[in-house]
Amino acid sequence: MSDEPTVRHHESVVTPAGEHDITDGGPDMVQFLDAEGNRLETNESNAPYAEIVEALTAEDGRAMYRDLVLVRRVDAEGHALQRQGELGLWPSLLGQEAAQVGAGRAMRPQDYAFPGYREHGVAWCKGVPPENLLGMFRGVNNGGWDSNENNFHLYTIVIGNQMLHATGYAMGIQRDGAVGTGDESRDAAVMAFTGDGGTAQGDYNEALVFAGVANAPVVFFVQNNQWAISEPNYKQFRIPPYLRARGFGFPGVRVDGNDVLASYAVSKAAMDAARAGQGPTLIEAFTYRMGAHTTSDDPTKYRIAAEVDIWREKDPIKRMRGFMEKNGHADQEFFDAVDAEADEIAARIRKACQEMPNPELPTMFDNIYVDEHPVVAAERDEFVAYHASFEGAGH
Amino acid sequence: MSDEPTVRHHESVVTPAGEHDITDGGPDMVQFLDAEGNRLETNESNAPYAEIVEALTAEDGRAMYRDLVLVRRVDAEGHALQRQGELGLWPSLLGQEAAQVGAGRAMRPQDYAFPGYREHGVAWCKGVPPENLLGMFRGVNNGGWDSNENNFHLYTIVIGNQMLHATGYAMGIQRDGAVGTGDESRDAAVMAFTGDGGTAQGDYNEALVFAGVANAPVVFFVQNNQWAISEPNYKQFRIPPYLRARGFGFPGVRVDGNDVLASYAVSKAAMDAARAGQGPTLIEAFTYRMGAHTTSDDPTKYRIAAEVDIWREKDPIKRMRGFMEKNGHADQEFFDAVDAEADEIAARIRKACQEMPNPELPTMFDNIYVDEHPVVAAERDEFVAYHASFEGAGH
Amino acid sequence: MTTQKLTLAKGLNSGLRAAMEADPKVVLMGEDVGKLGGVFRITEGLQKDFGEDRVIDTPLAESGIVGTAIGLCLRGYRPVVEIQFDGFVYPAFDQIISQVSKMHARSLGALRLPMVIRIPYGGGIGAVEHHSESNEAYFAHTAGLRVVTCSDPGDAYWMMQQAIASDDPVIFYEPKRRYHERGEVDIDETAGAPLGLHQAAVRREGTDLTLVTYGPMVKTCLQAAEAAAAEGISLTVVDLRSLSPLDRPTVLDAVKKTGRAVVVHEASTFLGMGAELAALIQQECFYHLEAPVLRVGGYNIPYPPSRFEEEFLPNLDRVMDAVDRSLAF
Amino acid sequence: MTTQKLTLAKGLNSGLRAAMEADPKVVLMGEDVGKLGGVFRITEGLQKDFGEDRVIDTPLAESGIVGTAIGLCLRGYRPVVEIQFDGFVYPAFDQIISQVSKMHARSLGALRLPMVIRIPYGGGIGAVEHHSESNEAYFAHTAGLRVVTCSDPGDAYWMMQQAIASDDPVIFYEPKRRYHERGEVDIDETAGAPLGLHQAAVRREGTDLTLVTYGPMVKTCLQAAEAAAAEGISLTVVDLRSLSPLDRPTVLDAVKKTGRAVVVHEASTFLGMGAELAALIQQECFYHLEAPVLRVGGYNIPYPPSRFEEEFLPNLDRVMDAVDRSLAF
Ligand SMILES: Cc1ncc(C[n+]2csc(CCOP(=O)(O)OP(=O)(O)O)c2C)c(N)n1
Ligand SMILES: Cc1ncc(C[n+]2csc(CCOP(=O)(O)OP(=O)(O)O)c2C)c(N)n1
Ligand SMILES: [Mg+2]
Ligand SMILES: [Mg+2]
Repeated sequence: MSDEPTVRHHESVVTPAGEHDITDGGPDMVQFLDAEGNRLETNESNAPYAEIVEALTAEDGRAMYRDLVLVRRVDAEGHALQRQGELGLWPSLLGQEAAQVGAGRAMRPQDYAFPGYREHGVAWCKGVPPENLLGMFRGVNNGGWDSNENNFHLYTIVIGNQMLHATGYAMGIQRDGAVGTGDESRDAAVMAFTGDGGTAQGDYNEALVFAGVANAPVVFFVQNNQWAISEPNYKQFRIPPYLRARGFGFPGVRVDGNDVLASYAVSKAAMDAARAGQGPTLIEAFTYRMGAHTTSDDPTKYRIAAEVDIWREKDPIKRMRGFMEKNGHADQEFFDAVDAEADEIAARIRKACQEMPNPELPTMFDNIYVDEHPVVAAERDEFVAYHASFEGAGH
Repeated sequence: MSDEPTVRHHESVVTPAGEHDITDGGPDMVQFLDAEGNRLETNESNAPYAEIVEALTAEDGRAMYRDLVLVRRVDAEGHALQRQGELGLWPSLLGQEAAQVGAGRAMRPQDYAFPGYREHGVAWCKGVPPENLLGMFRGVNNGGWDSNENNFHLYTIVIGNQMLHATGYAMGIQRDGAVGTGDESRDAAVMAFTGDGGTAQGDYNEALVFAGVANAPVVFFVQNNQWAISEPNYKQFRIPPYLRARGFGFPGVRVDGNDVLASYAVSKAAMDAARAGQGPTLIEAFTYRMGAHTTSDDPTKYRIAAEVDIWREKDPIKRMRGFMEKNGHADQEFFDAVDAEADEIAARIRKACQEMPNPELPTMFDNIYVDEHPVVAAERDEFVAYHASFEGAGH
Repeated sequence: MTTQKLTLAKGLNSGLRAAMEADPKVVLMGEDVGKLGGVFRITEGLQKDFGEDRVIDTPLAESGIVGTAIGLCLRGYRPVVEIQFDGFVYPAFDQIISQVSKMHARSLGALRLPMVIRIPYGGGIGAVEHHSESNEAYFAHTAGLRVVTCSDPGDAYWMMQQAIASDDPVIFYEPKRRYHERGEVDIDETAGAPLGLHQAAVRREGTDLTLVTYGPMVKTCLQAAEAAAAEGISLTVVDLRSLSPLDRPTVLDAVKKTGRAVVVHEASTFLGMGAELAALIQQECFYHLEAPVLRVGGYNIPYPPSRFEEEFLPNLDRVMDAVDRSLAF
Repeated sequence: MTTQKLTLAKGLNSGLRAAMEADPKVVLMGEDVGKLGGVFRITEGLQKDFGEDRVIDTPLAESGIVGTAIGLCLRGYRPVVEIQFDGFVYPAFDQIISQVSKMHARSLGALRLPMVIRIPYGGGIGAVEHHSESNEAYFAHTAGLRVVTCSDPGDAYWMMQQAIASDDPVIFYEPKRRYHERGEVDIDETAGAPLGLHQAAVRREGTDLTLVTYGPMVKTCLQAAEAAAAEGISLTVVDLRSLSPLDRPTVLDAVKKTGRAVVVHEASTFLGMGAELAALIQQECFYHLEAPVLRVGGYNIPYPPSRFEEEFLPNLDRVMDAVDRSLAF
């Protein structure tokens, strides 16, 4: 990692809004592939991670590429299903595939992920069937998977909340003695996801405090996609998110979020360190939200097309494909096969969505409490009786 | 200010509890007087503030010394009044006089202070009659002064809350065009006070975010007295409070909180910068809580006497007096006069406290709302009628 | 009388605009309130016209928003804070309960916090979790706050201006499922607002039973009254408008006339506004009541996924069912 | 029967110790809970005996405490969180409302949060602002939470263990002004707790009127019953113990027998527990009631400075006054 920028005393460090370059991650950013997929030289920023990237095989690269393509297709299908009225809402990850796949692949099965609401790519890497993500956006449930099956927590919508859950979970790992034992299948760590906007929340910062004090095995992974709905970076912070860690006493790294190799390498290094008992790391993945905030949003109100065009050039899939082609890591057959697989998955998701049954009404009273609760029980009974009274009444 | 300590990536930076030296502020700490009152050489840390200290006259020094002594006496009287049952509680500032007087004297009348609950010394410097502080500890009110009279806000007990109020107030100053005009009587800034424990709160960190983004004229003044009730520094943060600012993009300085010259100089520089439009500064005053957390606390449960002994050697008053004596800035007559004045003030406070009337009961319904509120009005009327019904009834 | 046909959303927007024009100390704050005009476009066009200093896109932190708004009040400003959705007010709860509600009392009247906290609330819009809650009881229980809600474009327009003019802090609930309902609004400034901020309105007068309601449920209750009339049942509908303080005389008079009352709201019934109203009515109308006060509300479960909401929320059928039960008592 | 004479504080401490001994997954968290044993010494000696990993002195941030406790639950722990004083729970409100109360439902039953949040509450101890509040209504209104409170050392001991054993999150209110009251506690483990966590207790049976109360006011109400008896008035005193869920049968049976009811609590009455109880009682006991249900509580103002608290809080006189008014109705 490069030297930390100096903040000098009693000189204004405010960067006027216009000077925030939201298309260039600067020299601190860890990057291995340029926009065309050329492998960059080793430099001060990426050097600490070069070994990890070197160790990747062509097979690894193909697996990553496949993830990128499939995840994008899952996302596109979610978007389409919303447009067709099958879902109420869809938050697209378009543009952030590499950030998420890099992070997701750096986790071992025993590692736990705490996502926000846009981490479809991380879910994919952790093995959550993408169909399961649809329920909450279709309104049939508030989270349709058992977190413990894949060690992927439910989506958290209230910005910042999950950062503390992740930290607490990591404190639990410590208490279980599952840190620093050197046993690869035992040592575990946690990854916590939020966005650039999320870094303003009290909960986020308290998580940095608690994790720092406990030296907890948790990696904070901030996807800086440049926008928090309509608010650009300079309305959320004065210096980039990766520098926040400096205020809390543990490492912070900015990585090119559109470079899957870089995202993977930086995430792996951080997770390895966490599992080894070296404590937390903050990772900022510098990336871009190519689509609207969600399907409810209209970004033409607040951002210019030229900005999106610049970022389109940095596309994570194009970049990885370029790298593979240049190095002969895959042939046309492979790329076609991945595309075909994507079609299949899209069809599967679509079918699963369309066939998803409406929940039985009285189930809304289920699982409010573990143990029977008289108020809920009474209301469920009344509800059932009330609805039964309509039956056959043609009401 | 010295170079910022380097936090290296993927090396554990955790400092084991035992290594937190809570008696030595380290090389970054700005200091002008040693424990005996000898003027220190200019060094990297104090150099930026040397000019401010040089500009101080012997008269200034005497005024500061007087403040230190009077403030300590006010505090001692508060403590004694609690012990005698006149107050329900007293949070002592013993040991923190220099931190507070330095900060307090760096404010101009138009600057606004947002205290916690221990800032009796800042109140003093802002001109709040110390008698007025007693009401809330006697239980006759929840804040017995008009904040706008001396630009000293009410004490805030909920840790962290006031940091945001201060930031918002500073945003108001900006909107009033009272920053950076160069008009000494117009430009204003805000000082916000909290403790080492307070730095963990979400509100505190959100204040750093908002202040940074707005480039607001606010100085965060953290008195690190080493303890948050029974919890030592290492349970609240991993690296010292002054370094927190590095994560938010504005300057952070550690100052010797027992050296009134240093506290004044660092505060003045920060406030001057804020008024000039250069934005926020975070100051950590490294000091020590010589007494219990409050009169309700029993520190023997959690800290050792030896630690207190070390800090007694660093006493802020002894130090300033040593400096003045060594430099012939004051004679015995002066010191005696200050002590006599302290006696007078103590007597005045004691008298004011003992004579403080119990509030009229129905006034508890006053000022709940600005405009008449039917529920409150009805309850007040009922209350008055109910109590009238006892009159003469010997109830 | 100068009337305009406006949506409820536009009524709020126009009310904000009028308040900003009238007083340069009025500032708007919140997430995305600037260029975007808020996710519901309530502040649309205002940043363009009043500038970034008066329409402030804040960082994403609700405690920070309300906390800095307090500071702005102390400096003489009148901030109107937007909470993006009902379920996101909780990070600001501490500032609201510990500071906003108590500052005037704590300062023995020296300090004022003329702040409005706008909360789009309630369900029925098919949204994901945390976007459909009715949490008014928390604030109505809190002394030192005023809590109001509008149910039509006219109230939206006038009550917003009254809330901003109030020297006390006001929690202003906006029934988000009614944002797009239209109505005639009398915007005659010389005539002023038709009702005070804390007055209830009798929206329909009847003889058999009084529906007491507010916000999004006013429309539902008026529909129920219509349906009931077709069956020969005559309902009064009281739109509370103010939840704290309650306009007790209007409520109690209405119930005394009908002898029966049903309270309707979206919030869970246990300790919801209906609890206070039932407690109040039984106390003040004991001998007038021919049946117990009944409550129709959301069930006592967290707001369910949206596929359940039609049956979770009080609807025409459930209101009518309660009316029938009361009349049959 | 093995009895010990304990203070309420010691009952809690012993209950915590028993739970920690029984289950290694039980951990305590909070500010100053370690060496100091908490500002009220409820956790005294526990860090010494169970170590720093099980009795965790946390950083000073309540949202952080509850938020990390959630994470610990998800990893299989059973955290018992101490909030230092009632007025400091609000920074954690968001985590409690948005997460703690909803996680089980959100996960369709897959996840559990067996967490206890201990809150020393109420006034009468001459404290400064924020240290005397009764904010139980906020949590009782929140579906997904259980809310209980103890009134004597025996309940302190047993209810604490039951709350920790509960697989649902429990808000546990401790009546701080009664911490030092003593009583005989049956600590016979084989016999187990005398009552379920959510059962109300009839502390005294009478014929004329039922006082419904909980926590610190139980003692006050028992004193009132004593005083009333001297005047020939026979009062039932119901100690609710559980505020959510309410033990409806016990409350309603008691009121049906006496025909009159007064609810007593320290919290402000507007939307306080008394509102729910009055609403419930008038609904379920309509034809049994000879007078409206009356409420005696703190006035509807922020908790006042301590010199006022004797008159702000319900005391013997105010309870008796309400009893007289009910009987005279
Ligand atoms: C506490 C809270 N406040 C407000 C919102 C509404 N909201 C949803 S997403 C969002 C912006 C998030 O931006 P960022 O953290 O950058 O994540 P991104 O959506 O860009 O991935 C906001 C304000 C929320 N979900 N939670
Ligand atoms: C939100 C909140 N939580 C808990 C408390 C209880 N409390 C009062 S002072 C204190 C410790 C504060 O420590 P620090 O910030 O270091 O300030 P100091 O008292 O040392 O000046 C605590 C936990 C509080 N006042 N507010
Ligand atoms: Mg973003
Ligand atoms: Mg301290």
